[in-house]
Amino acid sequence: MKVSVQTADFDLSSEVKALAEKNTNIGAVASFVGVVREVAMTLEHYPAMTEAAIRKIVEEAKSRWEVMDCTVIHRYGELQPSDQIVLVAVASAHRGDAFAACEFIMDYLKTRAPFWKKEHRAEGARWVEARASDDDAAERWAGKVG
Amino acid sequence: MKVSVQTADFDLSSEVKALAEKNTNIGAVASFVGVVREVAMTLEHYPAMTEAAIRKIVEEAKSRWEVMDCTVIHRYGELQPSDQIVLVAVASAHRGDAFAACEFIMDYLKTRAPFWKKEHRAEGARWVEARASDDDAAERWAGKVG
Amino acid sequence: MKVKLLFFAGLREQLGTAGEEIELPAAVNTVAALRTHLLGRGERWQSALGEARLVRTAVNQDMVQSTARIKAGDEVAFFPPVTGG
Amino acid sequence: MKVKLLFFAGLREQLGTAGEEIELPAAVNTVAALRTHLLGRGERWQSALGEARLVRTAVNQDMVQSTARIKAGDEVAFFPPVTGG
Repeated sequence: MKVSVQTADFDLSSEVKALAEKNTNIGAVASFVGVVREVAMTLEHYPAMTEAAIRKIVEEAKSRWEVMDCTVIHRYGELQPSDQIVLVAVASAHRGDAFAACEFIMDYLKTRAPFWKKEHRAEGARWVEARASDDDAAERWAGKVG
Repeated sequence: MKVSVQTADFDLSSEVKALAEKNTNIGAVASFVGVVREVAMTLEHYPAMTEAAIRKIVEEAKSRWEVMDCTVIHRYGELQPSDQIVLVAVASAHRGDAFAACEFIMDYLKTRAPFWKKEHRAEGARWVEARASDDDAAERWAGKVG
Repeated sequence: MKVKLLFFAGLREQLGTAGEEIELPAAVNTVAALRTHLLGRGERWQSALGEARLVRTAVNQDMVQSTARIKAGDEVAFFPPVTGG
Repeated sequence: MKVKLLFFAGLREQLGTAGEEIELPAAVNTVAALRTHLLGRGERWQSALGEARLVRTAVNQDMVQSTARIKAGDEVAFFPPVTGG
């Protein structure tokens, strides 16, 4: 498992290749990249907690699905429109497990990992508000067994 | 929409970047890469039909979910262990739509796109048999509205 | 009527041909009837296309059920269940 | 007892501080009690941490409910609902 919280950009291909090359049983890599939309932003986080919180989410995913390996990279600091923010890549023998675990990790990152976005709009900076739909997305996993 | 059936390898990063840069409303790109496991293989396809069949699957996904753009690349010919076989990348404003459409396209590719794998094992070459689980995966979408 | 036949993957290898032009009696106007017609060619065809075999069909590059009609000039492809992705 | 307080994002800005060491009465031994205790500091604290505000808490870098206990030496962080990903 690789978890990194960093200011630097990442390269999706290299990360996915690194996963796929580790184990010849890996046949499926599902990945997700979150991208900054129209507005530049600053991402703040809680350094002492962030990586541990992400590792906990990944462990939970591994207990639910057949996950052979997993990479999560989350950036913080100043980001511009169309910059990459987050990468979750999950390798598995089976695509169903790879997809489910990847989406699960993203949903939990959105509600459990200590990041906050501040958008820099023309009319001034403002903190992005959490969306109820993100809580809903995370909660729908609660009753499910993988 | 980009659909390509080709012998050449592809670069996941470039394909996902090309999608994300097209539209500043894109915030989410879900992607899937299928990888050759332990055994080298030859992938045969039905040239006159393949691209049209894939486009039909993508159109079906677009009618079900909010898909802003989509790239599907499927290789054919000789492939070695850990080579990339297939890429499906779906860009959307919302991650839920991106994940669902990406998984839907993969499930339908497995049952509707005219490709056949022949594995080159030590004991001889043999055609891979279709798996009932792939039919099941495609069929579970039948009753669902996105 | 004339139709074009295509065979892929294991079927192509088993039949020893990738396809042919074939002249069909007018009565052979569905995919199922064509498949039965081909079984009359002997053992090799029976073992490749017999009822026990899972065979998929496309007419003019569109996957169809065995009840689908065929008409003059059609391209009819027989192949095993697909295994791409 | 002494605990370490941390504030993040909008809360940090509103309170004008990223954190502090604080000496608490022994009775203030849950997250909820600590939050109430801080409200006593005046208007700025009430508007940032009052009941109307959605506030999340972590004790020793673990997200917890407001009923969670706190003890001497703990690191208690208050922050708005997270918006990463």
